Amino acid sequence: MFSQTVLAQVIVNGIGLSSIYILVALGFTLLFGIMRVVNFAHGAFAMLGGYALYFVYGVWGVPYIIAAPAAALAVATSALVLERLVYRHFYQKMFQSMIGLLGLDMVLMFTAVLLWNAHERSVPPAISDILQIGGVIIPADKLLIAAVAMATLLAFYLFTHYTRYGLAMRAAAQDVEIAKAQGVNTATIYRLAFFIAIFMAALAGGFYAQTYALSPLMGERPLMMAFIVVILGGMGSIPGVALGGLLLGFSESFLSTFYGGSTSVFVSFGVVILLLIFRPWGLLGTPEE
Amino acid sequence: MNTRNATAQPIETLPGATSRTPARKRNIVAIAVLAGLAALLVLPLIIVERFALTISIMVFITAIAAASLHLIIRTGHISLGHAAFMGIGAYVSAYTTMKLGVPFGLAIVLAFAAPAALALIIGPLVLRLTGKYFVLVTFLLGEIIRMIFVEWGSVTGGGNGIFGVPAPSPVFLEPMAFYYLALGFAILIIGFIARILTSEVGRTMDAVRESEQLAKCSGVPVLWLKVTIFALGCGLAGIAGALQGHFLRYIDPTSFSIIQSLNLVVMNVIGGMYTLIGPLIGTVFLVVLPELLRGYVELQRILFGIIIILVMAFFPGGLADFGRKAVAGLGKRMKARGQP
Amino acid sequence: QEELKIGIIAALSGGGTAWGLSLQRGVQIALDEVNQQGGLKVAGKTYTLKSVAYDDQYNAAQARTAAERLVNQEKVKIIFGPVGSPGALGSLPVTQPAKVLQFVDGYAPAILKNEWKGAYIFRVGNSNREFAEPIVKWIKQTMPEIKKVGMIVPNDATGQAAVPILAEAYKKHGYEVWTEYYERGSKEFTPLLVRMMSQNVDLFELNSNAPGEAGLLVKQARQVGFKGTILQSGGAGIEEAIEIAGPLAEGFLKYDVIDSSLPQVKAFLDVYNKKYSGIMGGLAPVYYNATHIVLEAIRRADSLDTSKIRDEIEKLGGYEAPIFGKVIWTGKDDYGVDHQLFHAFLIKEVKDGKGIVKTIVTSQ
Amino acid sequence: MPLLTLTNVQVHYGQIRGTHDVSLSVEEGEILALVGSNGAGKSSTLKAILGMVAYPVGSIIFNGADLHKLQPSDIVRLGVGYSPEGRRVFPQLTVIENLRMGAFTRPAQEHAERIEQMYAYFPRLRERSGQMAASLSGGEQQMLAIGRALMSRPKLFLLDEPSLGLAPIIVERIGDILEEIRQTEKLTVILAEQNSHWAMHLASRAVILELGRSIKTGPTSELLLDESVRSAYLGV
Amino acid sequence: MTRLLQVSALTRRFGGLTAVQDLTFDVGEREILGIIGPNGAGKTTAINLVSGVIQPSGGKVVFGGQTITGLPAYRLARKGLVRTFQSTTVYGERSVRENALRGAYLSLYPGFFNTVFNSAKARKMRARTEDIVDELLAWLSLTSVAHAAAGSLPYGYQKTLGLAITLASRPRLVMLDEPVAGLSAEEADHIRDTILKIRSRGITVIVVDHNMRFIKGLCDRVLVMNQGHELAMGSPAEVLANPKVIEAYLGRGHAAAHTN
Ligand SMILES: Nc1ncnc2c1ncn2[C@@H]1O[C@H](COP(=O)(O)OP(=O)(O)OP(=O)(O)O)[C@@H](O)[C@H]1O
Ligand SMILES: Nc1ncnc2c1ncn2[C@@H]1O[C@H](COP(=O)(O)OP(=O)(O)OP(=O)(O)O)[C@@H](O)[C@H]1O
Ligand SMILES: CC(C)C[C@H](N)C(=O)O
Ligand SMILES: [Mg+2]
Ligand SMILES: [Mg+2]
Repeated sequence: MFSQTVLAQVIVNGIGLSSIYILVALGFTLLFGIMRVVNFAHGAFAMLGGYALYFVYGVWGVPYIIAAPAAALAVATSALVLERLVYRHFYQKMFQSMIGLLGLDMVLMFTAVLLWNAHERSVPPAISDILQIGGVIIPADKLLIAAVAMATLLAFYLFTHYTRYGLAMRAAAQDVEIAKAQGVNTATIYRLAFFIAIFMAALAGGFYAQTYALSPLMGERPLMMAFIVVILGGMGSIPGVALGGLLLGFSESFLSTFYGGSTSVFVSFGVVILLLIFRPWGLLGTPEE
Repeated sequence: MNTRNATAQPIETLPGATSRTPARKRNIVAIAVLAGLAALLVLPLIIVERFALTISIMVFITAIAAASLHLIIRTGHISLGHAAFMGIGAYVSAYTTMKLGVPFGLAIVLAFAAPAALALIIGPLVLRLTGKYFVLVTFLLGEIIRMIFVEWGSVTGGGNGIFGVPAPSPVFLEPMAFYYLALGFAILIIGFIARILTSEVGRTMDAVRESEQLAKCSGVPVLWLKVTIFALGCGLAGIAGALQGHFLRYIDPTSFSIIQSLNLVVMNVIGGMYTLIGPLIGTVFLVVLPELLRGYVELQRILFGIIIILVMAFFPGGLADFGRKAVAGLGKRMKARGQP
Repeated sequence: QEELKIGIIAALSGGGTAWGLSLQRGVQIALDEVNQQGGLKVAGKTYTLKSVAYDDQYNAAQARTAAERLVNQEKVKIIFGPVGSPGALGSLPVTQPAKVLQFVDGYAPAILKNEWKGAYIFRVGNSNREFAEPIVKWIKQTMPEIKKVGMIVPNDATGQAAVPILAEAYKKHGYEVWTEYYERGSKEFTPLLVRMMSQNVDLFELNSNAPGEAGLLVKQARQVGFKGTILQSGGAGIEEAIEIAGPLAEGFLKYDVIDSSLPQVKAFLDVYNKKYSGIMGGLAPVYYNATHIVLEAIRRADSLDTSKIRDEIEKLGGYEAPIFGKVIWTGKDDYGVDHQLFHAFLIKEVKDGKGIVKTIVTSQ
Repeated sequence: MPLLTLTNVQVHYGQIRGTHDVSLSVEEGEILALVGSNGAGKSSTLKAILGMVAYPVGSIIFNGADLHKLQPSDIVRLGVGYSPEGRRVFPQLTVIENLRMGAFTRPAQEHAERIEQMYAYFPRLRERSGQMAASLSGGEQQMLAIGRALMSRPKLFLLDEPSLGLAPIIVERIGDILEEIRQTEKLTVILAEQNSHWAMHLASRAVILELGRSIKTGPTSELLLDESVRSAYLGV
Repeated sequence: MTRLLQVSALTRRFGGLTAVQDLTFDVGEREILGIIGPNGAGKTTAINLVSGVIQPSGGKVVFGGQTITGLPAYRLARKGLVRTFQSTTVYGERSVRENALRGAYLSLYPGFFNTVFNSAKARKMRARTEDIVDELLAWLSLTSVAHAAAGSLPYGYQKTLGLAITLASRPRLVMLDEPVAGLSAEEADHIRDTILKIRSRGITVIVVDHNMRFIKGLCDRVLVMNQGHELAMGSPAEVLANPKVIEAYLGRGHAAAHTN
């Protein structure tokens, strides 16, 4: 069972899983970190990203390179309406946001059911090549996703740590009033962060729908994974998201290959609990007062 | 000294902030509670419709669960795995009555003891975690417990659950009888919780939630207190689970999943998190509202979602808070009218 | 004209939404048909049929309240659904003592085998008991080279109820069977598939997976290089699986319930596609069929008394139902009561992205 | 013409009034002390200038511009720097990031030089430059808050209780620093202080607030001799 | 004179930084000890170590003859050792009286079952505690604001309330971190008088502050810390005249009475 090709396969699968988790979790952590909003509708935006890609790429046949970002952009832009209508009531209100956005999640999900029915569909693959390197089988689309995840992660880190607006976002996350007193227009910052977060969710949702399947309820699992990854890594920490995503992706791949599906869930949930008991503020998070 | 007093601005007195509730207000509350209970007692005699009874029974059972979660929330921890503890109670009581022939009364005691014991064991570990970390860990714990319900087929019946859980006694096959049973349990348990919250224990719980450090410095054994309350809350949830099992006569893992846990949290937040009336209002809201919407088939979830958004956006303190403000506003207006 | 309310309990939210919607639509199309023809005549009166659909969120407690409301408030005598064991088992304690007829689909044996002896409940779709045996026999005949079977199973009520029966059938015919359970909702099966492939299975059996998952399993199995046969016994709706697996679905064999080349099926499909968009779920024809069976029984009983209708339903054997043809009731041996519909089914093979009928299995 | 003029400003926090009637003006390049006991409205006045609280009554004119309708972020851009009461550094940003936040409205190429200047004023900050602000001692955080506000090269500097929690030697240093910047950059300062001794000695003029009203204004040299001021605010 | 608190060789490191190093001092019964020193000298850290809020890397703390090193804060509170925090800490949304009652947890709490079932014992204890607390509020001139929300009070009142919460637990030793920071000269005097009154009840006090006028008028002895070490120790007059202290802490302008 522990042959080299199987092991290599485990690693390939681990990378694929981790990439998706990281992509979904990034936007989630951004919203939480900056606006203290627990975006339980995050999965729904991923779902909308899936449908957007389905139409832009699958139905209208726009070239993939343009279609993928354009679909996410479309979702993020139209989501700005929801920012005005819904989200702004929930900034800096953790519990209220959690419940209120659960409501939004329901609204989006079941509107999608009304519009597009509950059945599953597929988004045509961007590249359907299957590479085979020394017995290890690598679907090329997984490589693409891994590359995008890595690039996004890096861009994200650089943005929040080395640009003015990134820094301002983090500052606003900690003390809105004082951030304003430094000349930061927080309404703009919020809208920017919201836009980026939804863009990422929609992008990730597109990939997710493409790799797996598209349906109105498809967002639930990515949402759950994002929730775990983000808290495990330490709320608001970008390297934490990377580490949490890798840990979860690889343990799922490894454990389910060698010990089966249920064991995998038991063990990886158990491990997350233990990790948090020993590091109560997440792997790379900072303890708060 | 004189400048100090002179500069002090008019100081706002918070309602409920005083430690001794004024006797008049206490009387009003007592009368309201008694009137409510009396109404609940005669209700089945007026409305004999079985459906209304069923809904009422579910409200009572769910209210017990939501109030038991409220107890934990009052120490500053939101558990997202509470339904799993309900489930433990349900399975323990179903198993012991069906397989071991234990009488209902004892089964209820066991349904309390089992989840409480588990909570006592894990409490000291997980209650060190703050806020969202506790939320995540209880979520994962709840899922693990649910997965045990699914996997441990020989005892739990696996995914297909246990069908034919007996009624507490044949009398209780009649919804009317079960109504009074559930009502009795709800009064006892929620009354007990109310008692805790208004006693020194409750005062200390509020202190711990508002400033753990300050409470510690006053000598409060914070962890010990939290563990006790957590165990108590989980145990009471177990009773609610057991009642649900004996009422529906069927239990399965989907009844105790994250969705149910989340519902219990929603009830607390929608109703108002920091007053016991909150989860009770929330329970009625969450059990009854879907009934009103049930007929809208494909639209019902959308309407339900919109209502939740509206409530949370415009009454962030929950419906209880809204109610209090409305009453206060009304009182003020009436007083104003009374003045020349 | 009077109105006759027909109850529907279906998952319209939560995990079983796709099933619930197709159930509701199947029933609705049948009712619409009757109404267009002037309604249902019973005991000299003509009734317009009106459906009242309530959501059970694929959950026992909700199914219970929905049933309670349909039975005691809406006063319906006939309920279609729910689909899935939790809802079905949750609603029984309400419908059976009240003598309300219920037509469910869900694999748990307790649905028919219970303290009421299945008095007023019928299962209107094949369950594994009905089709496992014939399928295994067919495999044995057509693909003698297959020795070992692998199954990846959702760890929920459906999987746990269906797979033991299926595995037993395979073992009885001398096959080696490897099974692995996964948590409902997972989408990445590659690790499990890698695990399965190291067992050298010849036949990958998709059993009771929902169509979407079945499609994903096919796709991912081919992507990791599985070369053997893939077959699904059970579940309904091959189109959805093809949609998900795309070109990788070629050669996939699947149990199905409708043969769209038959004229009466085609007619139904036309109506469905006119009324609803998207791919049709497999339960729509099952419930369209069931509704017609029930309405026919009412006509024959010429009464709205549920006991009389039930007796007529039981006697309906041989009636030509619109989708599945001749009605056959079975189940006495397994459940103690003949309330299980046995209907003809097909095995289809995917060729050029279409499900082509490979064989039709009628009765043993 | 004064750099800043407040006329009859009345600050509201919902129902509660923060100030009732504050009028004052500041000339370019001067240090003005705002003196008053607890709750007199010193902080509220500073927050009103920055646009952080509502003042339905009154007007504030800075450098010829009416600040009434402006957002805090715009007012900062006009050249107002603010060091809040109670420090309020960004706890999860490092010391150097806090400083860079202070220069949010300034072009990036200026930052390095200005940061060096702050380090020279407060060497302790240089030692702690990579540390999270939350782990600084109380006084270190106060230095950081002042440094952060100076990063934006303000024309007008609003300092709320800067001496709070600082060692006497640092309080003294802050006086020197303010004086130095006042001379090199023509900085104008409004200093709200409980430590009236220090404030009155540092400032050239003072405004006395009582019960949310500005009741006295004048050169500190005169006020220091005023008997009522001495007994009420200097504890002598 | 028995030494109520003995601290020896107390050390605490944060990563590479040693915030408190080999600190040794003691406090006698009914003494008022001041701790002063430059910002970041380790004063707050020292108090955190003694009061069990953080754990020491080394050293020993003996209180009333018992070693208490590293015990959690609530255990120390039961032994009579209580502290306040550098920023005001009150339960902002609660009434003043409720705040004080919460501070009285130790004497108020008659056990879980007694309180939940409101036994005679619980009622008696409650009545007694309420009397004690009311007396305490009167003594600290807080009665007039007893029913106001603590957070809405002026800063000076909040500081006094902080003291009331501490006293409600009937401590033997209280440690106060910057009790007069942000208070006017007059208010500082008021707090000073209150602390002297507290001492007159037999309570020992350790106080950290940067207000020299306050320290001078209050303390029996003063410990000066610098970079985690002891720099000087002695009577206020001695210490404030010490050139090392002037250089590191007070500054040359000290004589100009810039501190209030
Ligand atoms: N956020 C707020 N909400 C409600 N009232 C407030 C708020 N901030 C200040 N106040 C009230 O406004 C009045 C003036 O307060 P302000 O903080 O301006 O006084 P101050 O002179 O700065 O006092 P201190 O010396 O204590 O800082 C006080 O009565 C205070 O209670
Ligand atoms: N958690 C921590 N991590 C890293 N360094 C810390 C931590 N806590 C304190 N320090 C450092 O330890 C030193 C001593 O801090 P402490 O708070 O004890 O000073 P202090 O004497 O109370 O100063 P102040 O008078 O300014 O309040 C400071 O330099 C501070 O930066
Ligand atoms: C026919 C199927 C949709 C039934 C369902 N899978 C169940 O038992 O539970
Ligand atoms: Mg102030
Ligand atoms: Mg300090």
